Order: sequence, then C-alpha cells, then structure tokens
Amino acid sequence: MKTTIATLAATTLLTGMAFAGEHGGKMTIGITQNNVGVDSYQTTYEKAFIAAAEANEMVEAVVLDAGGDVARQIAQMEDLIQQEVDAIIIWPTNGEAVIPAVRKAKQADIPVIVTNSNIAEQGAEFVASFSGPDNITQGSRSAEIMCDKFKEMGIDGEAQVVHITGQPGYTTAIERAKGFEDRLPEVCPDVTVIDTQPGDWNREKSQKVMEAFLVKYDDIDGVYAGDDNMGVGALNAAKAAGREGIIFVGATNFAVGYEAMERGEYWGSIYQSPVDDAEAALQTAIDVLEGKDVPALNYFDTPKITQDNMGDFTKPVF
Amino acid sequence: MTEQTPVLRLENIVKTFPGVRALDGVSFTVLPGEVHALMGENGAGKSTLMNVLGGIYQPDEGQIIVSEQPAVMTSPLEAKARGIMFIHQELSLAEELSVAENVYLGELPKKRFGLVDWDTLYARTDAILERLKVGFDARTRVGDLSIANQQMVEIARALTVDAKAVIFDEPTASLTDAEKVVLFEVIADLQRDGVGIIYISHRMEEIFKITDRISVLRDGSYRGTLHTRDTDEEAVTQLMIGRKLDLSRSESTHELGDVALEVRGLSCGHLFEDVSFHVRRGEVLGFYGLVGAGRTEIAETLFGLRDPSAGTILLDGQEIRIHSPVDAIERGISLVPEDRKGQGLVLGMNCRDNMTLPQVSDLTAGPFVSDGAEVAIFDQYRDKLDIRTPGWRQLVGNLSGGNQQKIVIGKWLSMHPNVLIVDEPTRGIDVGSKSEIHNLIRELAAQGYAVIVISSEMPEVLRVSDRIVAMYSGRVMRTFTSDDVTEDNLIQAISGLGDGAAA
Amino acid sequence: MKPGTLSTFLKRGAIWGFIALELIFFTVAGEFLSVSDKAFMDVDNMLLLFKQSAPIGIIAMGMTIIMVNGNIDLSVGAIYAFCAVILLDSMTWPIFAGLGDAVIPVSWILALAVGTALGALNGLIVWKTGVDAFIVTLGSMLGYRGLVFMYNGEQPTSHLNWTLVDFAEQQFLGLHTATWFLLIVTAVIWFLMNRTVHGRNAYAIGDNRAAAVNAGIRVGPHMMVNFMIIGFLAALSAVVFYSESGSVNPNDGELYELWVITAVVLGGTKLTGGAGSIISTFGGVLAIQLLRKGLAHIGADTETVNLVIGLILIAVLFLDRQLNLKGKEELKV
Amino acid sequence: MSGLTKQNIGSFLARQGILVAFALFMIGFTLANGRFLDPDNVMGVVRSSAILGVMALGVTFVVISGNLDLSVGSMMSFSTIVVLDLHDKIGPTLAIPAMFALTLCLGALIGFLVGYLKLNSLIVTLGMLSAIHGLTLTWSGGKNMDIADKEATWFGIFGQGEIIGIPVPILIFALLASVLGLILAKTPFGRKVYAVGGNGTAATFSGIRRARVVFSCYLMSSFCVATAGLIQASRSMGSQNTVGQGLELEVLAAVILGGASLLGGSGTIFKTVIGVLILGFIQNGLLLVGLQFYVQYVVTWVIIILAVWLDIAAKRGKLWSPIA
Repeated sequence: MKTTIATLAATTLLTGMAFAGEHGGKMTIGITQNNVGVDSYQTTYEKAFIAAAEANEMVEAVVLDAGGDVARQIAQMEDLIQQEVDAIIIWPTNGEAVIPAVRKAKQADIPVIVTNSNIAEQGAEFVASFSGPDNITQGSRSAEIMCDKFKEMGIDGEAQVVHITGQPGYTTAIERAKGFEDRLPEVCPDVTVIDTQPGDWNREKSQKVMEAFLVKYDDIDGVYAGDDNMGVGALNAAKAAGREGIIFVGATNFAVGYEAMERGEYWGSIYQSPVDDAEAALQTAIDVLEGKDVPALNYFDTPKITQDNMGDFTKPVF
Repeated sequence: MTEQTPVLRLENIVKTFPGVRALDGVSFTVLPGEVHALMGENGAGKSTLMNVLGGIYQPDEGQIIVSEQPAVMTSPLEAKARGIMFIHQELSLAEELSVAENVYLGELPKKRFGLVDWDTLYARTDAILERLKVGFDARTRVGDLSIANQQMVEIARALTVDAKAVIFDEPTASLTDAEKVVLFEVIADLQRDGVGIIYISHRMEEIFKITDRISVLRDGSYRGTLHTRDTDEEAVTQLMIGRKLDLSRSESTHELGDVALEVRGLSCGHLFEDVSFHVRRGEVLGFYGLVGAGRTEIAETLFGLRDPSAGTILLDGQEIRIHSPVDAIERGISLVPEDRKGQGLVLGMNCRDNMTLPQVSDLTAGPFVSDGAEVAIFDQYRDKLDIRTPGWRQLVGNLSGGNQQKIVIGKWLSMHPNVLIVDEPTRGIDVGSKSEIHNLIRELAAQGYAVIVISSEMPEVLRVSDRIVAMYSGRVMRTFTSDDVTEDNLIQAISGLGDGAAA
Repeated sequence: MKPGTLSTFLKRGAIWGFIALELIFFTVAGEFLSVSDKAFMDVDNMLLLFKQSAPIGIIAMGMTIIMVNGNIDLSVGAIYAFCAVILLDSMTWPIFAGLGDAVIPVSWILALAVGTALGALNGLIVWKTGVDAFIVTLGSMLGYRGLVFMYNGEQPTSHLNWTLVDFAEQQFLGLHTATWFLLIVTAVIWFLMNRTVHGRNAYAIGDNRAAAVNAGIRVGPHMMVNFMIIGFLAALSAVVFYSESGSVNPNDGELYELWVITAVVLGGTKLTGGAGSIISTFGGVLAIQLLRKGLAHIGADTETVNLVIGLILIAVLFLDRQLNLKGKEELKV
Repeated sequence: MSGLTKQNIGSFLARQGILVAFALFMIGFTLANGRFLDPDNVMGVVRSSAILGVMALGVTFVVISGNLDLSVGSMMSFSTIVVLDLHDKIGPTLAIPAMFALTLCLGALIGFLVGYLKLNSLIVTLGMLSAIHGLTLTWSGGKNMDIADKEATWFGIFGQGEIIGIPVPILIFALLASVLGLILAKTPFGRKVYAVGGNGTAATFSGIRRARVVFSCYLMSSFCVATAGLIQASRSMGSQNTVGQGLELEVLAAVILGGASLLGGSGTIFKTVIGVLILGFIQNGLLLVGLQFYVQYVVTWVIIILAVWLDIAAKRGKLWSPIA
C-alpha cells in the first residue's frame, strides 16, 4: 500500500504540472479510520477508499489509521489540520471524544465528513455531513427479519432470543443493539430477549458466549449477533452442540454469513458493502468541497438479506 | 577493664524459629575500646545474633542493653540511632550511586522539603575517606571501584556517626594486605575513641592479631569468653567445634604421575598475561595472589568461560582448544567455582539433582532420567564426602556452607575429571568443615587426580599445595615448591616484589 | 574508566541520536512520499509532537520511578480509563449541580485522588503481601478494567464541557496546555529523582534492595509512595486528555502500559532497576510519537507501523547490549 | 530441622488453598445454576479452554526457564491466518506442516534473540507482539481468512471432531500435556530447564548450554502456539487477524495461577493445567449465573493475587511480607 501511495504521489507530481498555477484545482482529502486490520470490513473499506481516490485525478488522499485508540485519532486530526488538507473524513473511535477535534477542524475552515458511524449530537454543528449506514435502522431491520421468520414458523408467541453484541463501547455496537431491542417488542411483543453478552466482533469470543448460552438455556429460538462474523461463531457453537432449528440473524453481511445462508444454516442479515461505504464517504467529501448541497445525514441504503432474497445480492468480497 | 561501663550488653537472648532454637540464652558484653571477636562455626548463630542486634529479628527472650539503657531494636535505623553500626560481609552497596550516597545510605542529609544537602554530604564523606586514606573521592560512582575499594566504602559507613559499637562481619574477605593494614588502623582509631568493636571472622591470624577478647558460640548457645592474650588457636577451635582439629599439613607420600595439564604463555586481554605452568597427576598446585591478580580468570579460561587471546593449553600433551564448559567437561576438566551460591549450585533444586546436573543427559533409561542411577551416584558421594543431609530431596539452599561445598565437589568428582580446579574451596566455611575439605583435597591428589587450588588464604595454600604459583597483577611471579616456600617470600611474590619479577 | 566514557556517552546520547535520525529520515522521505506540501519539521508540527506525546509521556515519568525502583506497573492503562470515567461522570453528579463551572477543579481533584488511591492499593498489596509487582499489577490491570466496565456498563461515559475544552485547547507561549503539563511533570519528577532523598532512595532500592533495608530505608512505604505517584500521574494524564475530548470508552487506555514501558526502556532505564534517567525517558516518549507521526506522514500503513515499531524496539535493545559489551575476554555466562 | 514438617504442612495447605477456593467456586456456581456440573458443560469448558491451555503448556516451559513470552497471542493469530490461507492454496496436507514450519521460525527467532543474544525477554516478546501482528496483517492484507468450501475438507477434525465421544481439542490438549509434562518432569532436558531458570550461571558452570535450552523453550512455545492456531482455525474454519489478541496475558495468568514463579525455576505442567481449568470454569460459571463478563476480570484479579500470595506466604512461613 505504501507503493500505491508512492505511485499516487508520483502521478500527482506529473499531473501536478498540468494543474500548475491553478490553485485549488486539486483536492487533498485526509481520512482517519477507526481500526484497520481488526476485521475485513475496515480493511476492504480502506482499499476501496484508496482505489476510489486514485481513480479520481482531482483527489489526493492521506490515509491514516487510529488503531482503535482515541488519543491517536485526535492526534491524527490535529496532524491533518496542521497539514492544511482540504477536507477530513473521520471514522470515529468514540462518537463523543472526537467532537472537540472536529470543532478544531471546523475552526480551521476544514469541512469534516463523518463516515460509517456517526458522532454524538453535540458535534452535529461542526460536521459538514455524515455518510454511512443507519445502524439504528439496521438494528430495527434485523429485529423485523427475525420477527417475520418467527411469524412464518408460528412461534412468535413464545420465542426466546439471545443477543450477542459487538465490542463494548463502539458506537456501531451500541446503535445496532438499541435499534434491535427497541424494535423487537414493537413487532413481536411476545418474543423475549433472554440474555445479552458482548462478542467483541470476534468469532471465537462469540462462539464461547454461545456455548455458555446453550448450556444455560434449553430453549433458544433465535440469535441476533451484531455482525455476521459473530453470528457465524454462534452458529458454529450450535452446530457443535447439535442444536438445530435456531434462527440466526446478523448484520453487515460477511462472506462467511452469505455462505452459511447458502447452506441454509443462517437465516438473514443486513447487506452492507464497505465499498459503497467508502465511495459514499469520498463522494460526500467531494460534493462538500465543490459546494454542492449535501444532506446532513447521508445514509446509504443497507437492505435486508435473507435466504429468500439472497439471489439478488452478489457474494460479499470480505 | 571490668570497672568500665559496657557499651553493649546482651543478656540471655533467645530466638526461636519454627522448630529451631537458633539462639539459646546468649549473653556477652562489649566494653568501650575493646575489640571483641565473635566466633563460631557457620550455623552457630552468629548471623541470627547480629540480626537481633540490628533490629531485623525480635528476640523472644532477653535484653539488649546499650550504655546501660535497655533498648528495643525495631529496625536497622533504630540500631543506628543508638550508635550500633554494622559492616556487612556481603557487599551491600548500590553500584549506580556515588560513594557519598552509599556511605550515607538511608540517612542522606536533608534540607527543607526533603531535598538532599549535597554540599554537606560530599564534605562529610570526603572527610571520612581522608581518614581511610583511599584514592577516590565522594563523587565517584561505586560501580567504578574495585571490590576492595567497595569494601572500604562499606567500612566508611561505620565512621558516619559517633558509634558506640561497630560490628565488622568478615571485613577482610576481599582486602589486600595493604588495605588490611589501613583497616586495622581504623579499628585501632575507633578503639582509642572508646568505641566497642565486635569482630566476626574465621581467620585466626587476624583474630589473634587485633582482638582483646573472644566469645564463642556453638549450636546457638554461648560457650564462653576467652582473653586473647591467654589463649591459642587450638583452645578457641576446641571451644568452637567441641573437639580437637588436626591442623598439620599432610605430607604427600604418594608418587606423582605424568603431567596432566600444561599451559604455555596463556593470556586473556589484560586480565592475565603470559601465564605458564603445569600440574601432574597426584599433585596439588596452589595459586596464591591478591583478589584481582587473575587467578580466577585463569580457571575460567581453562573451563571455557573466557576466550584466551594468546597461548596454548595442553592436556596429556595434546594441544586443545576449549570454547565452552561443555568442551572442558568433555575433556575432563572440572571447576569448583569461587561463588558457591551464585555459580556452583541451583539453590532451589534438591541435593541429588544438583550433584548429577553435569551428567544428567547420560543418566537415562530410555528417554527419561534414570532415578536409580542418580540416587546411586548421590549415595556414593554422600558417603564418600560425608555430606550431612536428611536425604537427597532436601533443597540445597537449606544446607550449611560446608555441606553445600561438598555437594559441588561431589558433583565434579562424580564426573571423574582429569583435572580438578577448586577456586576458594573454603570461602565462608567454618573451621571444622574447612579442615575436612583440606583433607579431602589431599586425599584426591593421593588418588591420582591433578588438582589446582586457588586461594586467598595463605594457611590454606601452604597446607594443601605441593607447589604454589604466586601471581601478581595478571602475571606469574614465581612458582614455589613446598620446600622453598616461606610466608615471607610468598608475600613478597604476590606483592610484586620478590625475585620472580622477570617471569 | 576511560574506555567506558565513550560508551557511556553513546548510551546516554543514544536516544537523542535516534530522534535526530528519525527527523532526518522522515524529512527526506516525506519529500518523496508525503502528499502534504508541509515539511515534516514544520514548527507547528513539532509543537503538536509535544502535545501528542503528553498522554503517554506523563505516565512514562511515573513508570521511570517505578522501574528504577525495580518494579513494574501494568495497570496504568486501566487506572487511566477509570480516572477518566470519574472525571467525566462526576461533573454530572447531583451533589455538584450548584457549582456551575466550578465543578471542573472539583472533578479534577476527585479523579486525581482516585488515581492515587488505585496506585496506593497496588503499592499496599506489593508491600504487605510481598507478591511481585508484575503479578500484582497484571491482576489489577484486569481488576481495574473490570471496575471501569462495572461503573457504566459497556457504554461510553461522556460529558462535554466547552469551558474545559477551551482551557485544554489553550496555547500559552505557543505551547498547548497538554504540553505544559508534560513539561512540568517532567521537571518535577526530574527534580524528585535527582534532588530529593526520596528519589535517591528510589535508585538505592532498585540497585540493591538488601542494602537499602539494612541501611534502614523503609522499602515498603517507599514503594507504595511510588505506586501512588504513578497512579496520580496516570490520573493526571487522563485529566489532561479527557478534559479536551470529553468522552471515554471503557476500553480506552488498553495497551498504554506497553507503550509506556517501551518508551521508558527506549530511554535506557534498566529493567532490573537501579538505573534510569527522566530526561532519557522524555527522549523515549518523543521518539515513539515521532515514529508514529513520521510513519503516518510518509503514508506507511498499519501493518508496516506495527512491524517497524516492534523491530525497532528489539534493535534498540540489541544496540544497548552491544554498547555494554566489555570485549572478547568477557565471561561467557 | 524439625520445623520442616510444619512448614511443609503449611505450604501444602496453602497450595491446597487454591484448590479449596476453586472447589468453593464450583459448589457456588453449581448451586446458582444446576447445569454447571452437567457433563456437557464441563466438556464444553474443557474444550474451549483447550486453545488457551495448549498455549499455556508452552509458556510454562518459557516461564520455568526464567523468561516471559508475551508474543503468543499475536503468534497464534499468525498461525491461524496462515493455515487458513494456505488451506485453500495448497491443501490441508501441505498447509499444516507449512504453518508449523513458519510458526517455529518465529519461535526460533525469539529463541535466538533471548537465548543466544541474551536480550531481555519481556522487551523482545513485546516487540515481537507488535511485529508479528504487522506480519499477519501483511499476510492477510487485513482481511478475514475463510476456507471457501467448508464441507469438502477434513480440516475440521482438529477443532470439531470427536473420537470416542471426546472432542479432539481436548484429546490434543491432554496428549500434549502428558507428553510435555513427561518431558519437563522426567527428561534430562526438563531438568536443564529447571536448572537454567533456577540459576542460569550455575547451569552454565555445570556445562549446560543455557542458550540452547532457552532457545528450545521458545521453540516448544511456538510449537504449542501453532497447535493452538490449528485447533482455532479448524474449529471456526475462518478467522480474523486479531483472533489471539490479548491471549498472552490470559495465558500468563493461567501459568501464574498454576504456581509457576516468574523468577523461573519452579512450576509444573500439571499445575498449569489446573490454572487453565480454574480460569475456564470461572469464566463459564460467571456466564452461567448471568454475571457480566467484566465481573470475571475482577474475580480473576482477586484470585491471582490470593493464589500467589498464599503460595509465597507458605514458603516464607508468614502471611505478611517482612518488608519494613
């Protein structure tokens, strides 16, 4: 990737000749990502972002990774401000802690675009736009998928569900959990969530959690996992214990989830492409810089995917 | 003298540890201006007594009386505050700190807000160093000093306060003769100032040179006090071990064999240069010299722990190169190192495992260590060397110094070496075990081993060696035979005087 | 002594040489690899360097004392997070409701007190039980982290107070508030270690504990004070950082102990205790932040950063050992 | 010496104290949730502890030899990712030995740095923790690794298979524990490990090649890590790059709970296994009684301190430290 950027810099030098004198002709856009390498969604996002920026000769990208550390992310915001980039895209490690840093960018007249998971409300006034999935809606949709399936099976009067959440403290995890838990009683009032434990976005952790659930509860009808990675972990546990007939619903459809759906073991998920996510973020930034009118909340659509309609979607690349 | 008020009186001190009565009613008195030797075999209770005096242990019964005031020693600081100073045997210095900070360790002079008063600190320390006639100043980093000089720093601590009593615990272990003279002057100075001195040492010649009275402990109980003038070594020894000792040199009556090991022009940097000697089977070759003369380094080089920069080593006439202890052991060279606890033994391991460590790879039945073979070896050498231990499962750390040393010697004897090197065989070992080990070394030679003994104690080298190599500053000054050696010419040789300077 | 002087100089100066090397490398490499027009050695960038070094740097000063003392503290990251939670949460406590912005110093003091208390608990356990500090703090690293989670579940704790943020973003004489705290802490701890009896005793205890005990230094309370100091500094670091950011995730500060120890070791503090310098630790902290900043500047990606930082740590350790070799005749053990 | 028996009894009691506390926990959990001692659950706990356990076996060697290994978590991620990636490229028969070879190379590198170059193990393995993570990310490009066709491979046997009703991970753990336990307790090599950890200088002076022993310990550790990675990969047939993150400290906690001294020279494989099981049952028990995962952190904290404290107290014959 270093070479990619090196080539990028080199082509920039060449193309820079053509633009010489034309101040502001090229846009420098900095991005600070949450934690690349922690899962393939983020990695694919980073690659897609670099590819999209490279494809657009008007754009130079500075790509940074906060490694999940708020302090490092704030430092990267400061660095980007100091380097006088034209716009900053941030994937927040903490939806509130980065607000002052975002305000600093705003004060330096650098528009900030939040990507993937939004920052808290107090920060809204400093942000040019948010681009990403609506995690609360995703949570609600997962609840609907599960409820619909229970109704189809005729067990919506007594079904019991366990819930495996993402890494504690992450906005995405919190929002999805909230969306799910608020929506489920609305659509299926008689379904109960009997237990909730975090799976840390980690398949192995999720598998352990599910193993304990299986011992503790004889009757589990459904599992909601904050993403497919954890969902598949839970599925593995159920398979190992020989428990059948459990409805698994996840979010962020990973390739493993898609395959499990193909095999008929996993019921449904939310289709969310990191490529769409990355491209939407870059496009929003470009639109902002070009002075276009951009909505404050720029959600890209993340549809429901189940065994019934999966034919409409291509298999995720991550 | 009896009219004087004692500076320190111990009355009927009893200290028990779970199951052990370490001190059983010990009483003795130190008068101002006297040097009072405290003697006893290792394990007789000297260290426990000193720890009680120093406030590290609380006695179960009895009293400590300082200048006729009953004192309860709650901490080392308390002891210090009452004018009782300790000079410890094992160096207790912080190497990264300056001499001054070490001398005043634990009570650096303070200004306001806990700040160190450096001016006062350095001035006071320099004044003390002046008295000790040492060649370094208060600002020197202790780690940069020689061992002997570090010992002098330790001694300087005693002079920081107006001490009523100073306890010297084996202070001369690493001092040169010249430094010993300074130390004895310091002690004499303190004596003149009316300070009472407790002097702990195993070295009889020092005891008889500088002390006034000798108190003896055995098995935790007090055995009596003798006036140095009116007694002799034999009487003291008898009091200490409860029997007579054979201190005579056992003459070799056996025939010497071939040359087992020969060294020609061996050098290792500046540690030692151009060293040549040989040792025959059945012979004990002694190495005598001051600490730092390069004796231990020669042993380490022969054992493959250092790479020589020049010279050749011949074993049974064959030139060999030794790159590691493994090489040395394969060729039948064994080393009983000087630092028993640091280099000789794994203290947390049991007696048997320590003894069989170098050959454990060969004592196998299938892939596993053969229990039977190991125990057989242990039993054989326990009997041969008269090692006193409850059983092979006993951790070596729980044994007395003498028995520990025998484990190390047994470890190497069981390897059936061609050449056995013994470095400081009796350091820190009490009189009784000392003579046992001396006799053992003579017996080994008689059985045909080639033995090299390195020692800093002249009586020891004189007693066990057939020939003595005298070293000074990394060079061999002269090689004596048992016929031409005298105390005088030996001292001259190791001080760089003597006629061997050209060697 | 003479042959040692050069190596001593090299050793003492090594970290600064390393920093110079980093600066040169990133400046030159930045010319070719960075998309930014700004030079790496820009004044503002260097000022940011100090500011960004503060969270790790403040704790590293405490860790230097602890390590000079011959101990280690793995729980600093958890203490840091816990104090941040206290700081931000206490601002909304009903009992302080009437205080207005005057709640700020109260919350600060509260957070610092809690940090000191957590450090004291570590110290007390080390002192009274005699269990090795590595194990004690390995345990409390888990335990304190558990307390953080128990406090507010898995939710972040937030309270954005703009007065506080404005204060934290202040620049006095061109330096950020965080930088000032870092510099003051460095100065105070340097003074403590080099000029006070407590500091000199810290070296003595780490160097030769038995000697210190014999000399009557009360080793137990001394170590406990040091654990209180590092607890206080971990809290101070949290106060400085979270005053500006206003929200803490329960897993914040994870791995900080490793970064802090890395900085202290880069600065040449001996792991066995007895030797170490505050100024060199400061250099170690700067070196790490510079490395992170520089690698980002030239566009290195996550995997390269991990790889480079890991290898540099080992390389520094290796160099340090080579400088300390006494030559061929050294004893081979 | 008559105090010896008394001390031995004290030490015995203190050691059993850990087991007593463990037993109390088990009883408490069982009362709180009757399923706790359910054979399925017990089997489940042991199975999920197997990965941690296998790693702890190797680390026990390293710790007894007087060193630390903080890189095992990161290295386990590496093994898992590598074997999964190679599985689809060269097939499981070749992928497994290739992964073992690569992991052993990493172990050999650490062993070389710590053993032969005599660098401090804490810092070396800390550095390797970060460096190996970078290596893993480079290998995978940061992506999750998954076996494409999970039905068509026999690779799942190591993590999911059962032989005579016992899950294969448990069998691997038991087999490895027995073999390594014998090596440590009964072979000359094991004896040398204790000697090197107990007093490295004395070991050298006894003709033991200290560097080689340390090197071998790290090699063993990396072998165990590779085995753990294999079980992990086989169990979930796919993995993230961070699968082993943080495991190094759990492993260390288990080894310490088992009573190995960080100073080296003491500890046994059997005790480490006990330590692993204690951690596993606590984790599982808390989950079963419905306590949040973080309560487990606090409980582990208390247990570690108590366990080590009691052990030390028994050795010195006094509850409180004599430090002034």
